[in-house]
Amino acid sequence: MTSHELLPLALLASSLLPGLIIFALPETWIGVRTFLNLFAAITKLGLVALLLAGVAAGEEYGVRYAVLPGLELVLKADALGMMFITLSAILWLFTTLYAIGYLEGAPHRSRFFGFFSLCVTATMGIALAANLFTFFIFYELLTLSTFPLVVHRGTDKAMKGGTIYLAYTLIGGTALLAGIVWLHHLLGHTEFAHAGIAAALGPEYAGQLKIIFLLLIAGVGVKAAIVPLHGWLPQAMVAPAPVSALLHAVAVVKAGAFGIVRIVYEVYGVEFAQSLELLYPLALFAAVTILWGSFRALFQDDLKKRLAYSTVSQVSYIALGVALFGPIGTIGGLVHLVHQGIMKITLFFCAGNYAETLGIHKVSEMDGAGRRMPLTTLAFSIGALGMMGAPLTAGAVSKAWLSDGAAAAGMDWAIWVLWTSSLLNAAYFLPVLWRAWFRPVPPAWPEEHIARRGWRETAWLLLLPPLFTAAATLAAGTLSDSEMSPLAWAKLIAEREYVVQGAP
Amino acid sequence: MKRFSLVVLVLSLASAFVFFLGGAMLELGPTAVDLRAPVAAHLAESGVTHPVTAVLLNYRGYDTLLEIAVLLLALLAILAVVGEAPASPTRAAHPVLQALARLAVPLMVVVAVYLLWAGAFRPGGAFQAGALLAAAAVLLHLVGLLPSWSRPRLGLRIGLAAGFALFLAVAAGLLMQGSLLQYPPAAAGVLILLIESGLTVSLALILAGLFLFLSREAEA
Amino acid sequence: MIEPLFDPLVWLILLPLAWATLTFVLGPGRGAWPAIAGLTAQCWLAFDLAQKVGSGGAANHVVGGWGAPLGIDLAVDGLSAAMLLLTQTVALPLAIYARSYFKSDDPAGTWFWPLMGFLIAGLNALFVSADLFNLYVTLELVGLAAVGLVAAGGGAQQVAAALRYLFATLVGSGAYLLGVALIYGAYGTVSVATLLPLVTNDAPRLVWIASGLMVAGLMLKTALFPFHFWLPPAHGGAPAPVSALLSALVVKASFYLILRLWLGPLQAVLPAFAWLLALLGSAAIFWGSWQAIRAVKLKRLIAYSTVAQLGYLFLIFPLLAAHGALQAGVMQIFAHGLAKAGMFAAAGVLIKATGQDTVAGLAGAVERLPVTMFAFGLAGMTLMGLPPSSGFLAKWLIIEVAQAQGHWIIVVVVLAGGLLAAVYVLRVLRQAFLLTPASATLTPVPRMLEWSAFALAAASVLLGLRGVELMQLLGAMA
Amino acid sequence: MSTGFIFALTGAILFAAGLAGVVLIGHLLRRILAFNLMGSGAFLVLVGLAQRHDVADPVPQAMVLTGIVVAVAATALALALVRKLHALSGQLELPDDVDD
Repeated sequence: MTSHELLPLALLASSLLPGLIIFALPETWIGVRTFLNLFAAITKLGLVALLLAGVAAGEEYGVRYAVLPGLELVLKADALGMMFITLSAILWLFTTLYAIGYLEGAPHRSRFFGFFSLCVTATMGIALAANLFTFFIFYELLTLSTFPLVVHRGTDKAMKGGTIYLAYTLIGGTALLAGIVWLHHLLGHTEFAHAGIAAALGPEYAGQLKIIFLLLIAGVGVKAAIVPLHGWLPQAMVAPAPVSALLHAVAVVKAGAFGIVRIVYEVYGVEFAQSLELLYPLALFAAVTILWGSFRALFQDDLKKRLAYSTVSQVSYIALGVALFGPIGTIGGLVHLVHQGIMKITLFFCAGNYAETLGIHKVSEMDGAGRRMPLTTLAFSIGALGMMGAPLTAGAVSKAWLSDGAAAAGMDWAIWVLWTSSLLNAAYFLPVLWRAWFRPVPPAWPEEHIARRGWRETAWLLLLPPLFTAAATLAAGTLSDSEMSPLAWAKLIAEREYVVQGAP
Repeated sequence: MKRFSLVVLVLSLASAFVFFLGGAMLELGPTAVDLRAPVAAHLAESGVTHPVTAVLLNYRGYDTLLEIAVLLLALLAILAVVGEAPASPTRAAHPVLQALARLAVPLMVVVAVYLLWAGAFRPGGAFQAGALLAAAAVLLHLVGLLPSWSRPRLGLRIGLAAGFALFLAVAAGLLMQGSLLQYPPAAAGVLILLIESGLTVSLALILAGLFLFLSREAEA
Repeated sequence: MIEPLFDPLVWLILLPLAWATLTFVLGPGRGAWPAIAGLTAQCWLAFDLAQKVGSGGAANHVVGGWGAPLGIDLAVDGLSAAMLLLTQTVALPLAIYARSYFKSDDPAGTWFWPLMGFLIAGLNALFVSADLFNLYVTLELVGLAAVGLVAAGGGAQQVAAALRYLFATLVGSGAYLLGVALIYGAYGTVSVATLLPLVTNDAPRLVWIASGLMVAGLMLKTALFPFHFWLPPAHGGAPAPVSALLSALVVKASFYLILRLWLGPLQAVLPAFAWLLALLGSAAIFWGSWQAIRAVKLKRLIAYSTVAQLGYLFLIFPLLAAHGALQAGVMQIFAHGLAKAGMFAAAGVLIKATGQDTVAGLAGAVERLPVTMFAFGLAGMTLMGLPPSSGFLAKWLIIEVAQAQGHWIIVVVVLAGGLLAAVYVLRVLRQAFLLTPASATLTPVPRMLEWSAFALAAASVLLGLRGVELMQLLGAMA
Repeated sequence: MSTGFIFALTGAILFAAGLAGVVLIGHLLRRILAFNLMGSGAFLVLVGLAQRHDVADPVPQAMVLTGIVVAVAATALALALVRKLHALSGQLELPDDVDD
């Protein structure tokens, strides 16, 4: 086995093996577990760096393995996958740090971190998958490994949220499977390729391909929380904060969005999808989701639910970018995949901090929180402003490219959608900020768990991750022209997608 | 009413079944394969002269091997079902009955030995002999001369299993001839008699056991 | 050419018969080690045989040296080698499990080892027999051993379940036997190989009746809807190792025989019944799943799940003409065999440890018995057909074959069945993830119980990552 | 119509009657008898049909002998179970199957 085959496998193993070991660890071996968690996360980052350098230089990393005759598991590290992998690996490190602080003294940590590692492994697999079959395997593994995390608290409410989550995702998975098998039957394989593979079939298959597209997008659309398939996401908010952060910023919703990207670009091919008139309805659904999510967020008093509806809305920016025919929209969609991840995880970290430190769960309890927890609230503000698309933040970059993409594709109505969404974002985030910074401190917090010690308004493991990701939000916004920025990488991907096809 | 319609339904289905089956039987012509000729042709090599015994213990001896396994298994299953029960006292029957039984049993044993020996050339064989011996045991039990059996002790277990074990060992040993239960024609007669003798003892014990292990619980 | 003295095919029958007899002589409750040693050797033999069949193709063993139709032939091809492999690999971990499960004073375990030996011998003999009447004897061997195992040491409920099962299995083999009698009447032979060229499309009416009787009898023994009534009490009421053996292996034996007749001597006749069987299979999936969703007791739930999962097997019949359907069926047999054995084993641990036999009594099981619940979850994954389990491969294969032939209805049934399975599996998991109630007690259980359940469940998932060899083995068909 | 055929037809009738009995009769001992009727029917068909034209064929006769032993074994087990059920519950009919 060459190193080019080994590296993708090592990337999976770097979270799978520690995860399996952690399952077996006794609850009280805190030191060993923490060491394993961090060692794994850092090893993974090292592997990601190696792969990134290689992929940028045009190296090919991949491995195949036959499960059944004619049915192969194929892993490949390409530019698009690496984007998702890098995002996941970095945020995994932060979320792990955060979770160690968050769960201090809580029961069942071995189970938690074990499944947590499995989630990350599944996410890596989704990014590395080089055909729909492999994609589906990791996609369903992700569903399964997140369920124990959602119901981690073991309460009736947690069970309800977990059950709804599974009901949506398993039904979605069934649709996805039907589509994949159908396509596999027609083509004999489902391997991703830059120009797409579906175009190889003659025009007489157009009808079937449309139905398959619907099945596939419905399947991944559940995880991407496209309206009307979004109902599970607000319910899954019963999970502990690190899980919400991971679910909403990195693993689950992004897996769905990433699936949309793969299906449109590398299964159908963006031109072929356009010729089948599939992109316009997709854009329409994305637009409806963007508006509906933002609208619903307005009325949520529960902070995490408000963030959840915000996620519903924001993830569809990616779908919208994909559906805008042309490289500029593509770049906007892809870069938002990263940017939304960084911003949303910041917000969830902060929401977790409010709850863990002061017992604040609701927007109406936020009064004066900024004075008691200025650093957390600063990070929260940066994330929220980024979501609105304020200048200097990562959100501004995404929105600019998406708007330009909409204009270039001749879909001017999409620009209006984006603007309306920004206004709605402001309408549901600004009151929160206003309460936190400008309302007086109440006589008592709902439930103060952690006392202030000097500049440390809460445990430092809870404080540092949001500060880092908030800084990253600003960096991605201000340094977007640098060669190392997500934007530069998104451009590279778009170049590869469109150059191969010789389109615009 | 419901019950009545069920009865009518089942009975009419059964009649229809017989009707169709009988009709279909009448349509049959001669069979494509006729085994009577090969059975007779190989009789000399089979070690016995009675064709049914040849089929039972040689041509299709493997069926018989498994059949004995089924019988031993049934006894085992019964032991597992009835479980432990205290040994029950035996009721003595009328002296005349007892005296009759004492007379009959030796006769039955003699007839059993004859049946075993006769199996090679006319109807008879281990199963018939064993059944007769078992009947003798049941008779003795009924007149109060043989107690019911409780948990089988080692000696009885060996006796129950020995016939089957012997058959199995011979079958396996004959693998050296080329395949399972492939008797060399010269030794076939002796080997079959050996197996049949072993089987007679074990079959008698098993069949008696089917009765004697069961009977104790009713008395208890 | 296989050296006859060491022909694994024959030893796979002789060895379990030998250790069954030995453990009987050893006496009540004894014999775990001879059984485990014998099964270990059988595992090796089954692998050896599978390898030989895979490379050298189908093989025969002419019992008695006479040859069919006068004598009885044993025949092994890819399908039977696969079944033998499954039987030995499921039975060995279950034997290890049973050794820890039955305490020395447990009346249910008194004669467990010889009964299990005869059961395994009967199964192995059934898989390789090429003679319709000999198959009847093996069917009875399997059936009586299974009934004995269900009834052993049980109370009134369990004895009643065993009786119900006994009547079902006897009527089933009775119908099969009448079919065999009619076939003998029509052709003068019951040898599979001899019958193969004789039975044609224009066979006499009697042969059609015979085929119907044989298949109906075997359906009853396989507990295909609506003949499933006997299965839930029998499988749900027996001790856990017995339930596992029965659900994983015994019901598969009669299914295997239907498949054998279908692909072999009755191939000209049976396809006429294809859609009827598929229809009943679909009904089994829906009815079994629905009953599992409603079941109160944990083992009842699992037993109804068996009814449902057996339904999938019957969906392959309308597809058998095309390549891939047999593969799908065998993959499902393996998936369900391993997963259901693991699941019943896990349920046995849960019931032993918590003292509760209802689904509702499982609250807190994840906290207190994590290994067992993990095993249950993995087995559940296979039953739901989620990747990367073998159940997923089975689902994939059957959907693909059905799609290729345009039988959309089968695709829909399979996908819906997967979702229903998710409902009843999650019913259990959801309950187990709840916090432990204060009143709960926990009896310690031997670790070997937990880990043998885990090994079976894990195997059902891992097979999903390596199905190539199994599929290649099926390429070696007679 | 040969004697063999008459045997076979009788066998068919016995089988059908036995099957109807197993389905309809609740009393367990009678049900066991009904099952034995079924078995005997099948044996008669096996032997009768094979000799429908002329002299006897030893192969089905041997098969029937095997079959009889198997039937004896099955009957013994069934009787043991019925007695056990009777000892435990005092019933000679199967109770309803309940999941509680």
